[in-house]
Amino acid sequence: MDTKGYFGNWGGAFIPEILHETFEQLKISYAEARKDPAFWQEYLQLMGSYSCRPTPLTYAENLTKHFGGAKIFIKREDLNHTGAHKANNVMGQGLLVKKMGKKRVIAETGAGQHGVATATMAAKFGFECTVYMGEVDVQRQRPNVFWMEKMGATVIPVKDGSRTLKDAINEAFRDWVTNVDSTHYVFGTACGPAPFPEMVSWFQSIIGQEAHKQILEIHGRMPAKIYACVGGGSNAMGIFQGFLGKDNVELIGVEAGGKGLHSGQHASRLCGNDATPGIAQGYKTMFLQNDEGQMLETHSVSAGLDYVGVSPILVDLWEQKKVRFESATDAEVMEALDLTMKMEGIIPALESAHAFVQAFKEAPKLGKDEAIIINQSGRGDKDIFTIAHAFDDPSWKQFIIDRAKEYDK
Amino acid sequence: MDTKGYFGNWGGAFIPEILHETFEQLKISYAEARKDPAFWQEYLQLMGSYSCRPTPLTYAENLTKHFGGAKIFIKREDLNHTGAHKANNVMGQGLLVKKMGKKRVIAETGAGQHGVATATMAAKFGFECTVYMGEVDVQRQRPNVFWMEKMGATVIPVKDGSRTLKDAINEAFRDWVTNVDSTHYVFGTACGPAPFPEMVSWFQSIIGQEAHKQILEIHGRMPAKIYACVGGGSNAMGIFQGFLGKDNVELIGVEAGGKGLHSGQHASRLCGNDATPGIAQGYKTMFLQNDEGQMLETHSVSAGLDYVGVSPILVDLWEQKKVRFESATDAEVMEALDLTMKMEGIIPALESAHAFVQAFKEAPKLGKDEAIIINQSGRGDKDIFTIAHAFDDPSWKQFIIDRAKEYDK
Amino acid sequence: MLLENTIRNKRQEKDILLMTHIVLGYPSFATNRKVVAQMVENGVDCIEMQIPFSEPMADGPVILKANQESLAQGTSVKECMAFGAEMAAEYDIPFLFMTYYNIVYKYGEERFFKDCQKANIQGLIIPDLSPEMGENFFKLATTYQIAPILIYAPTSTNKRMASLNRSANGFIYCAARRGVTGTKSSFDEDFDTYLARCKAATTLPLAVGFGIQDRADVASLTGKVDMAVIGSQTIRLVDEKGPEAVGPFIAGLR
Amino acid sequence: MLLENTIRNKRQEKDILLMTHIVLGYPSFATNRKVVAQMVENGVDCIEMQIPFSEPMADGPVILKANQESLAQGTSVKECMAFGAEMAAEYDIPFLFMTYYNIVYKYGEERFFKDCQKANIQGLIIPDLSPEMGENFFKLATTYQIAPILIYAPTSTNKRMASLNRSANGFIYCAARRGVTGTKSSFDEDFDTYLARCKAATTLPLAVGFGIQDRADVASLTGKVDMAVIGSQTIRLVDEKGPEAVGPFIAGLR
Ligand SMILES: Cc1ncc(COP(=O)(O)O)c(C=O)c1O
Ligand SMILES: Cc1ncc(COP(=O)(O)O)c(C=O)c1O
Repeated sequence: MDTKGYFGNWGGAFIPEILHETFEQLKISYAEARKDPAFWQEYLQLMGSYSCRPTPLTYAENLTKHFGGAKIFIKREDLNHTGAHKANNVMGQGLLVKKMGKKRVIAETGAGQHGVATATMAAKFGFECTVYMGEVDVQRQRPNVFWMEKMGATVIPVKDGSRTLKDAINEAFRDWVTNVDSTHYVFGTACGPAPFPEMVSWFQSIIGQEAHKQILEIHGRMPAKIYACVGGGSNAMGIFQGFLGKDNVELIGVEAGGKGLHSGQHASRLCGNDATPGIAQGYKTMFLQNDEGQMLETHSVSAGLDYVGVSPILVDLWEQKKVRFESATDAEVMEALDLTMKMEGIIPALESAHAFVQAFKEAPKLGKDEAIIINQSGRGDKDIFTIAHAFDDPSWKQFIIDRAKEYDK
Repeated sequence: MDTKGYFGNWGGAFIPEILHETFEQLKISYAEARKDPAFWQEYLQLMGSYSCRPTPLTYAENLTKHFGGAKIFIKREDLNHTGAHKANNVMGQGLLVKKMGKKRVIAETGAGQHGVATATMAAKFGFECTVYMGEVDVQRQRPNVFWMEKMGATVIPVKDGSRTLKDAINEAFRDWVTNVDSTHYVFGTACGPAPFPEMVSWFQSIIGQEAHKQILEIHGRMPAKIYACVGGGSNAMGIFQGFLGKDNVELIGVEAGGKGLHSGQHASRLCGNDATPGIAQGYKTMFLQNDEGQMLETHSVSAGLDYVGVSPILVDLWEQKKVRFESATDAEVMEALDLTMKMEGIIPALESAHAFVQAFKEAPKLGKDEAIIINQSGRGDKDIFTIAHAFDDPSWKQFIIDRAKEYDK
Repeated sequence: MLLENTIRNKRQEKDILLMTHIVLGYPSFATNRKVVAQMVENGVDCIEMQIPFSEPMADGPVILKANQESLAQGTSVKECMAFGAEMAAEYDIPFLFMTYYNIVYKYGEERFFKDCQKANIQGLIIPDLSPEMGENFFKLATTYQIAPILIYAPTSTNKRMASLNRSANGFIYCAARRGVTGTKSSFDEDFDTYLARCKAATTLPLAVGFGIQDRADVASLTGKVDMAVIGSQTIRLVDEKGPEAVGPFIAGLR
Repeated sequence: MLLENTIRNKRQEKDILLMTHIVLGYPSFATNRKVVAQMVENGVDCIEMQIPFSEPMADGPVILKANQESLAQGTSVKECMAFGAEMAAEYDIPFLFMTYYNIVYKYGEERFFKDCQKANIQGLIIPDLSPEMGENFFKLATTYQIAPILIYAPTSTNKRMASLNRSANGFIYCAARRGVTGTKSSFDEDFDTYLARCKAATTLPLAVGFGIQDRADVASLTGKVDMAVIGSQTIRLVDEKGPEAVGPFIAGLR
């Protein structure tokens, strides 16, 4: 990150003046934390005792045999407390908030995963917590709303715009400019105004650090390829950082191909030709927008990848050809999910399953002595409503209908 | 365990002759495994790379302050793969099945937790898998059924008897006597005919071994008390074994008090006066049964504690006064759950919340320099249907009704 | 010794004996009465009467359901005992009780044996109780001269059979196959090998049960063993056609 | 220089100037036309016209909704430009564009400035673009002589205000409080301290906006600052009572 928050041509901080000072403070606190080895130690300690880091690197023996190529390893972020890598970022920011002396946190959430993680962190740290969530997502992800509320957070359904993630972000910013003195905005991914992309990536780098060490221990040398799904880009940045600059390790980001790259119903920013450079939500990146700069509606089976922008750091790495981007369609995702459950007894989140799709396409082409790592950013059992729905499971539908009859009296 | 499978006056193996030989083989394989340090190493390795053991021991700082007494530590079995301690037992038995060369596993399940764990293990090990589940439980726990099926298991709803856990056990035995050559019955808790109570407890002892080491590291000495919920008794045996025989460590098992010990609607075997010695489901223990030896219907808000029998090893320890038994009512459980979510950002399973109830009652009476450990056997987010229902959450109900409308066309 | 002798004597007269099974209190004691009458009249040699238990682990769907319905109607062990006494007084064939160990245990083992003796019950089949687990039970069986019937299974090793034989009395119940009661068995070569092993292990008479459903099944056992056991099939018959159907069915088996 | 001079000159004649706000294309350009006419006729001194953006991060619910509905009707930047040109040609007061940076960026910065110049637009308010982030933008503003209006906030330090002042032109827009547009502000002691800080940091005229809703609000600013900004309030008025209500409302403010 340069002094203006840029990574190459991307990033920056496009924020209302009212937030200027709070960003200055945040940048200072963040810089101090980064310089202070004790801070990272405290962070590691917290993640080791409250979540279960290091998360394992699991050898997927059955999938490996099935595809007959490279050894497939899965980095198990699904085993984090709250079920996804989101916890890493949130707990890190929690420590920072404590340092800054603020007493209230806010967050946006799409899938609900980041909202649950933030509500959890707030409960743990004793902060007040408000989570903004698009009304459409509130309806889709009621279980997550339930847990957030149970952990003491206030969930505010956002009724503007497309009523999804990007609108929740706007609304969170509106809260922040109003309550800037008391409040920290816990941004959920490696996007937004500087220093968020770098800071979130820093907290997530714990994934890559562990994976680097683990693959050397198990495999004896560097893997050939690393796969991660890319919504905002935080889990991808997290694992990629452990391997960036290592020769012969190829990094592959997988975006939401939705109904196909040519369908107009996807959320692929770097893969495909639908995104163009733009500035919104506080930063410059490749956005899915029309010619006049109005953001488009996106589509993905996974709420967590269904976003118009992408981490400026990843765009920079993409321009530098250090990360390759691919996409996975909704249909491919359901297939990869099915195979992984049946062969390994592991349930990737719909988001994570995107990374599995691409890995499965490429594993057979690699030698048996090579290794690849898939970053399993989260667990899928949180997505029962979406997954059972997507599989069109008749007993599930009947179950819901019966339950509703009980309630609808 | 003596040569007949007894612990004091309890246990044994009351099985049809057709199973005699398979139990002989099982006892031999188990004895070999127990003698072979490499087996336990392989087990540790599996649990470290496929699940995320060691699971952390979390210091619950906010709850500690809230109650103003002993330091409260939580052993985080909820962070296991599949979300509960059940994985420990199941993976261990999986290794044993591999050793014995069998290719098919069966299991009973109540809450669905053990069924999901077994289906997961079967997918991982490449075994065929059938899970028996009371029809009532199939209806209550559809999400778990969905995941079992997705992992390739066949779930058979049991329509006999009370259509709950004990009937699923009977049905699993019927399958076993039919397919005894190919099949291993993965018993889910520290009950059933010998060697199951001891074997399951052995695999679960990983909890106590870790907790012992962890509390010494963090607290510097032994804890004053250990709390665990008791359904069949496997998670309790798991953690207790790390501290049995240590002076000044009191072990407390918490049973399902349901609507109260005097309501007749509970599942308390050792606490309360409703259970008597008996022999069923292959072993001798304290059963909730009538004067003639017919088993009674039990009740608990948590499906996993809702069982007529209890581990013979625990009954023996109870007779020896080495473990104290208490009970927690449904209402107390919901309250403890609520508090734990709000204060620590942790969601105990309904089963586990029973242990929290008793710990919360006793923590304030202990000195601030003392420590207690609560075994959090599982995570509650798997129980959304039960928990949201028990909290009588109106938005949850509306959500289900709306979903049903979508399906009911 | 009583039961074994009775069986040996009867076997002098017939090529194969028949033992039948009823679940007490299902569908009612009144029906039980009618069924037993029909059985005895049509030449059944021995009847096992199951005292229902809420957890009949070794039974298949037909008998399982019968157990549950009987209990749902409130059948008590005391009533079963009285019914047993009544039958044994009325008919001159051996009557046995079949049940699970918890019923005996809760009743009080010694009391159970005493009452069985009074009722003139000649044997007990407890499928979940092995000699190792039932030391006291087997002692009492000797004391009270009530035969503890043991089961051989195709999975039992020769050694195991020999060892069981040491505690057995009356006759040996050979389970025709793996599995629970109620589904058909096939009496093939493997079965013959198994039977040979059974015979080698004991001098007691042999009964074969599990899935014997018709005349052909009985015929294929005739000459090979002493007694064929008809279990679920008569219960099914009573369910479907009433107690009157039992007599002709039994009469047609030999 | 143009805009600053115009404001200074007008200020000679009035105790306080009024700037109003409209969202282009909402509810329609036709209504915009009527509203602007009423505003000008009733003495408004300056009008900021918002080009709608799909992500208006700094705007409150009223303006947010107006942005969305305008876009839903298909409002394009080109139309906004043309409308701006039409107004500037028709009325002799300064017209400004307010929008977010992406609109300018996607249009092409230089092209945007050129077209603004042609349209005789005198200033631009871009709340998400600071001088650090907009080097080229601020250069072009000088080249094309279109004032880049900068915002002071109560959270801005003195140093920050001084630094912003170096890039600002036309006037300084002082946000009356934290938060987004649309809710009422209170002009208390803290506010006076803040205003004093603003004045110390710049020699440019000062406008105050965010939550100014009535005559009393305007009165409390009179004598203290050069211009009061009425934002959401007129949009609400048009929503509720139609464009005709705007004239009397404006007339009653001073
Ligand atoms: C499990 C999971 N994976 C991935 C993502 C995508 O976010 P990111 O690209 O920042 O990792 C999300 C977002 O909600 C998520 O929940
Ligand atoms: C989370 C959890 N805890 C506890 C139990 C009770 O079993 P046990 O007493 O064997 O630990 C269950 C059983 O399903 C469970 O799922």
